[in-house]
Amino acid sequence: MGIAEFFQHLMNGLTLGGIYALIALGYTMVYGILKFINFAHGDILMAGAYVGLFVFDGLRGDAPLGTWTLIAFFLAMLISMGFSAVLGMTIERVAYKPLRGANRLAPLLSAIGVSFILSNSAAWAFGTHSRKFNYPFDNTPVHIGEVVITPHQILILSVSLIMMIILKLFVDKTRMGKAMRATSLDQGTAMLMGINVNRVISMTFAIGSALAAVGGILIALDFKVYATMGTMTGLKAFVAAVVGGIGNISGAMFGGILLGLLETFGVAIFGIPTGLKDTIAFGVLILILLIKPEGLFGKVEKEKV
Amino acid sequence: MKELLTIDDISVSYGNIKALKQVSMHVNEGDVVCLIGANGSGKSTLLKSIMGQEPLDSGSITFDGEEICRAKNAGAKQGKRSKILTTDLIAAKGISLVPEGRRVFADMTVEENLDMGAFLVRDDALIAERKESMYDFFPILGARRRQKTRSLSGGEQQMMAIARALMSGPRLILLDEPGLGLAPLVIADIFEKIALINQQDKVTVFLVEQNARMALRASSEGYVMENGRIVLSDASSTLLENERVREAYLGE
Amino acid sequence: MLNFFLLILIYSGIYALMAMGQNIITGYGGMLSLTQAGFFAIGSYVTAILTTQAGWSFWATLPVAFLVSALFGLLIGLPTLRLKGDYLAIATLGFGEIVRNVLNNWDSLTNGPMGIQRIPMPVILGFTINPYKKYAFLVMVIVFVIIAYILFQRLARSRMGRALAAVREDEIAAQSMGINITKYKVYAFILGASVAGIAGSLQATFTLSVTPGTYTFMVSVMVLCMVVLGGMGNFKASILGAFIIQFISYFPQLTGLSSVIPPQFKQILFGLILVVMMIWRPQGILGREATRYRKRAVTPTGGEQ
Amino acid sequence: QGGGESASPKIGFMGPMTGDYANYGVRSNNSVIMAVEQFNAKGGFGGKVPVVLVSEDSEGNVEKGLSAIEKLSSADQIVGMIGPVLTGTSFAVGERVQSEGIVMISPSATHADITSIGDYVFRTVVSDGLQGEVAGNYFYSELGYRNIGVLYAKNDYSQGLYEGMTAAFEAAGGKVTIAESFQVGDKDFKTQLTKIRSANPEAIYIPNYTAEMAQILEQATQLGMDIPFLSCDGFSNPEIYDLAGDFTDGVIYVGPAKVKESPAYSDFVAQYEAKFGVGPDSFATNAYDGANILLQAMDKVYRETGKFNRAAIRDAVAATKDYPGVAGTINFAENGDLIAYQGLYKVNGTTPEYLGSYTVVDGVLTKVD
Amino acid sequence: MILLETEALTRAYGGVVAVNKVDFEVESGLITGLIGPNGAGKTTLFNTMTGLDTPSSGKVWFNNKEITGYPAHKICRMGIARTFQNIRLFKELTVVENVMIGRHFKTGKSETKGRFLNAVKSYVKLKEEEEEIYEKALDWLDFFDMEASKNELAKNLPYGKQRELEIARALATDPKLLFLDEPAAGMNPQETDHLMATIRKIRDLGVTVVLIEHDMKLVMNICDTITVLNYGQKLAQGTPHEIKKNPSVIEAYLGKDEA
Ligand SMILES: Nc1ncnc2c1ncn2[C@@H]1O[C@H](COP(=O)(O)OP(=O)(O)OP(=O)(O)O)[C@@H](O)[C@H]1O
Ligand SMILES: Nc1ncnc2c1ncn2[C@@H]1O[C@H](COP(=O)(O)OP(=O)(O)OP(=O)(O)O)[C@@H](O)[C@H]1O
Ligand SMILES: [Mg+2]
Ligand SMILES: [Mg+2]
Repeated sequence: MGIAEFFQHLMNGLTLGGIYALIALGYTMVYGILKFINFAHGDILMAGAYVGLFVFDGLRGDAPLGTWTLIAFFLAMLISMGFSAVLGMTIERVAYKPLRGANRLAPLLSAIGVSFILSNSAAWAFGTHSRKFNYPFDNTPVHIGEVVITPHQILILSVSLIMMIILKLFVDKTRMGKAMRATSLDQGTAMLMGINVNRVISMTFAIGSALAAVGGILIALDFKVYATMGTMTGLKAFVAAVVGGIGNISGAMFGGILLGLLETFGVAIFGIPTGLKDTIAFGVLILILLIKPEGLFGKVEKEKV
Repeated sequence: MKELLTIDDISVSYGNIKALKQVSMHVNEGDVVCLIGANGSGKSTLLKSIMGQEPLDSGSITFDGEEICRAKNAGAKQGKRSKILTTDLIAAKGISLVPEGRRVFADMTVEENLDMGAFLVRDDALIAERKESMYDFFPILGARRRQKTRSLSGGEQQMMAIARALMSGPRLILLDEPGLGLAPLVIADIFEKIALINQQDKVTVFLVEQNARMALRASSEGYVMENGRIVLSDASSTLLENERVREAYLGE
Repeated sequence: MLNFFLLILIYSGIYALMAMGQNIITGYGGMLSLTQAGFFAIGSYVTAILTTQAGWSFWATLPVAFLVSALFGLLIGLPTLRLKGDYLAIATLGFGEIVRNVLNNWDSLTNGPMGIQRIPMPVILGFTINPYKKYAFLVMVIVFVIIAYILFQRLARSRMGRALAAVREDEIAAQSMGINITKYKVYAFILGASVAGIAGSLQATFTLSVTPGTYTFMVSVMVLCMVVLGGMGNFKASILGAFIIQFISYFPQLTGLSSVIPPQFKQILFGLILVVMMIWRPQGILGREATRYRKRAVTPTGGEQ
Repeated sequence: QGGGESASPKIGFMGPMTGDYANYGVRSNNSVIMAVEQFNAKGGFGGKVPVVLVSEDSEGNVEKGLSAIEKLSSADQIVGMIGPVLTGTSFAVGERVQSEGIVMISPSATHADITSIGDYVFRTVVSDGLQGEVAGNYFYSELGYRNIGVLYAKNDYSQGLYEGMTAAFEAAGGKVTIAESFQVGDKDFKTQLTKIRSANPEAIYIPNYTAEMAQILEQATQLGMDIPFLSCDGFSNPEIYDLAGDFTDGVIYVGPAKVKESPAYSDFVAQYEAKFGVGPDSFATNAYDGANILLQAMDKVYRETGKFNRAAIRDAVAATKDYPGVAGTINFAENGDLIAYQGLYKVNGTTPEYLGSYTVVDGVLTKVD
Repeated sequence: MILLETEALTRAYGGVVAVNKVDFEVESGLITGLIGPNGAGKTTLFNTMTGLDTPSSGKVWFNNKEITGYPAHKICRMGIARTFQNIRLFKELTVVENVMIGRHFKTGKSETKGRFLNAVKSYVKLKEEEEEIYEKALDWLDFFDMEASKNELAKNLPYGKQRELEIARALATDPKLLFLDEPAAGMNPQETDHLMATIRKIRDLGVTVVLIEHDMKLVMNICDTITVLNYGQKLAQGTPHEIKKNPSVIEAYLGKDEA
């Protein structure tokens, strides 16, 4: 492998990883607090992308690329975030809240049900075809030597990085963040501390879903908008989040990037057929878990008896 | 003297087990009141009910003149809207509980646990000050402040649960067997501390304790519970002399 | 109409086998595994390959399918025992995806995405069990379900069941009671895997053709749904759950509704039923099995952590 | 149920209408719906008996495909069907219809062996065999490529085309120097493209579905690749121009041979777009022809016998002669395969330009018109 | 006879040395007390001896056999059973099921092999075996006067009863040596008295008992010998009488009142 090819793979892997990281961050938010796999997260992401697409196209009209498209994009993003936040909170109210005291798997099933409802409603309402989400900016690739990078790739990476930092600050430094951590550890005791657990959970869903919307829109620029867009990417992002360490924000980011790099380099370096790239990626992730059962960023805490 | 906490004729059940049967009692502001009783008599259930953690079948609980818990449909007839405060709102009224089984946030450090105890306090300087006084009182906690609570010894966790409950600066503190798992010296310290916060900080104390002798000595009023009912109540000093109490709870 | 009805019964039976296997892992052992589809696929492909390429009879392939999937159960069970909760779920999910990925790419053995066709029908004592005719096949499937049920039930009601319950409730206490937790977890995985392998064999001779596309992650999810919906820790419930899930998913076709409503509505309906069922009975329809040592729990919340 | 003889006879459609492949199933189903409505508007069989269409979702897998056919055959008692769309499902369903004696016309199952299942299995799409042969030979002899790269999906359709093309191309003397694959559902192909770029082929063959091809073209451009792209009938879906825009410029693809400026075709496209809001892809076009052939055959049998005998209908379908379909003239070979030529197109900006029709005779590429 | 012995047993967590070169001995047939301030390392010592924690260094001998680093289940099978400071019952199982799990590797008569094949073993035999286990479990419940609540879920028992159930479950493994970690915690004086009697009864059954306890009344009354830990190290060892008098124990642990 030439040096240029190496760096190209690196860049490809990083940006694919950036996409996983972007989704994983939202995933880990909800997952970290409620400890259940919100299967519908990918579908909220999809809903956010559709809303973003419609708003953006509506606002943009026929305007050429320029300041207006950027503003329109930004507005579309905000509206979509708001929409997704409300959607996420509503889903929580209706489908998960009644199951809070129940066994761990009941909300998982409910979430699977919600996922079916969302993705198929979208397919029914918006059709089964993919739609293009036009770039609001000039996405002409930049050449650095033989390595090519698009502005969008840089955007994805920087947004996920910024989101990670903001989230981390939020969870570590704010009262709401503290309340979230306490809620995730023990809801009953959190209430004893005066924490309004219902509100915390609603907030968590709102934030997680708004993040999903951001992810959905940014991904849509590259991957188009379609009803099942959240499923596979969402699942992989979730895997990444867990491998990073459940509920760990830096872990989610890192896990996402790692998965991207694995998918790229796993097959690029060893000359393994590209068809097996998932095998390599999942295989390495399993190995990582076996070596570090708490995830990459999880702390080893043996249970004290 | 003002009644801070009034428990009026409450019943609580788990499925078909009646854990509390028409319990009435009160705690006056500024007092230390203790509740003693055998295993399974319903003491913990009573404390949990005060915190709104167990729904009432009947009766109501009033704190500082305001009803905080009421049986679901009681009062509906009188046209009152059935308002039941959730645990977090009850905590916000100034009641804090040292729960049975400690219920520490195992994955948080000692320091973070104390911070959580002060969740309702918005004054950072005050929080810091309270933390320091907790570390003074429980030096071992100070030494372990950056350690995950999970890895503390049982007694250390118990100390932390007490410290955490004090962090919010409550008006009423409910202690469910605070001496559980503590070394004799530490228990003695804790009872001293209880007296101290009661006198200095004017915190009202409601104490559930197996060590009946110490509890009765530390308190001014005492209640005895058997099978979900209050069977005796009197000044603690009188109870200490009570024949039945001596036999059943003081192990004499 | 009858044929279609019988087909649903046959699929229900095949899935019931998988669900019982999942139940021993998840319902009894308390381990969230998401890989029944992987074992199902392994069983199917063993039968498909051996019958079409080596000319074996279906019956001869059965023990091989059993052993090979049991071996994979051991292979995935042993190392992943280090993992807890959702980390285990992710590792097993990854394993399932790897199986599918490998089947799809190992063209020389599995014929890749085309799959394997013309799998012979099972013959017993000169009588061909023709899957087109359904009756005989249904009887065969029922026999398998009954055998599996009896064996599992006896395991569950003996010390093995209790040991698994102990492992599920508290591993540390279980160890201190002299229970080799590793051994029992691996047993659970091997049992769960091998019965899924048998289900795979049956599936292959029933559909007479196998393609990798059948063994998706969704199959594992559906099997999990059957177990949770029926009731964890209850084999009757798994069988019931398998029937219910199959009937729900074929309900629109059974009633002729499917030709009236848009195709997505079928899936939306499924999702809705899942959500409603979970809210209605989070502990599953039958709940955990009542034994002579334990009356059916009457706790109003049905909570079980 | 009333059986096939009395009342309104039923025909079935089966294809993936939910899940990853939903788009292809839904579009083909649309065509069949349209064909049936038009047929009934004209009065139906013998001018008096309308036909009823029952569409079932195969979800793109064998298990659900089999339950769908069971439902269609046992509950609805269909006399013929259009579909399935995907090759994998078609194998299993084909065996089943063959045993039931239900005629099946697939609009899109391209695997060479499908029609060898039996005499009830037909298709209105050319087999991979032919398409691949035309493609391989055309790339070698007309375009003059000697080494090309391939990026295909690990699904039956894409891999079938890749294998067919490679066989022909290498038989002619060329070499596929690099073949990379990806999994269905993947959206990022940069790894594969980067590998292909490093192998430096003269052109890249991308036999895929629309959405993936749009991604590939866009990402190739992002990677600064300016190697020519070659494609397959999947490219004849006009949606590609919405999704990939200018990136389609210069792509050469093998598609159905189009009767030039056929008014029937443009009518069909216009009606389809008006009715469903999206355009038909080539599979949908094939499905439309397939449905009409089936209906015509049933009509013929009904007019002759007053009944809908399945065997008779099969014979009538097999006897189709020079049927003027919207995708061109349709004849079935002995085995049920479509006898057809392949068209070649070159995209100019976002408009395909017709290069002519080809077939392969004794291994030699022959231009038909 | 020395039943169990440790040699310079040490367990360090990073900087914290929870157990520091402890030589601990258990005489067969006696009740040994283990006391010390909170955080002294008592529970950790139990854990390292029962295989739930691995010692950093040092050795453990049981019945003249070195068992250092053995897995917990193996140690249990050799005849050491224990209870936990933070009660660890199988909460969602019934009381009798909890005790039956204690019989996991024993039937009423003998150790059984080939458990995995139970499913295909004779139905009658399986039934018999279950019956034996059940009866034996009931015996132990009877020992604690708990037969009436045999069908309750363990988590619904009052705290004190849970402690007793834990002991019953441990005894069901037929141990030679029983470790009790604060068995009287959460019991009132009367209940503690009752517990004392029970522990003596257990000793009389031939089971050697080691207990950690902060209730000095219990410790001083029933222990034949006491070991005191402080900051992970052995501070003193002796009869209750000696320990009560020991000034360093008074200073570190007992306080003036108790002494
Ligand atoms: N979650 C529950 N479900 C069912 N029964 C319960 C539950 N919690 C407590 N009980 C029962 O309610 C009664 C009162 O229990 P509670 O815990 O209040 O007693 P207590 O006086 O605090 O006892 P202890 O001194 O052991 O802590 C007991 O009989 C107990 O078995
Ligand atoms: N994983 C760990 N990391 C750091 N320190 C630990 C860890 N586990 C235990 N410790 C420390 O080791 C010391 C001994 O704990 P242990 O539980 O053995 O005390 P103990 O004597 O049983 O106390 P108690 O009477 O309170 O139960 C404690 O100070 C505890 O904080
Ligand atoms: Mg209590
Ligand atoms: Mg301890």
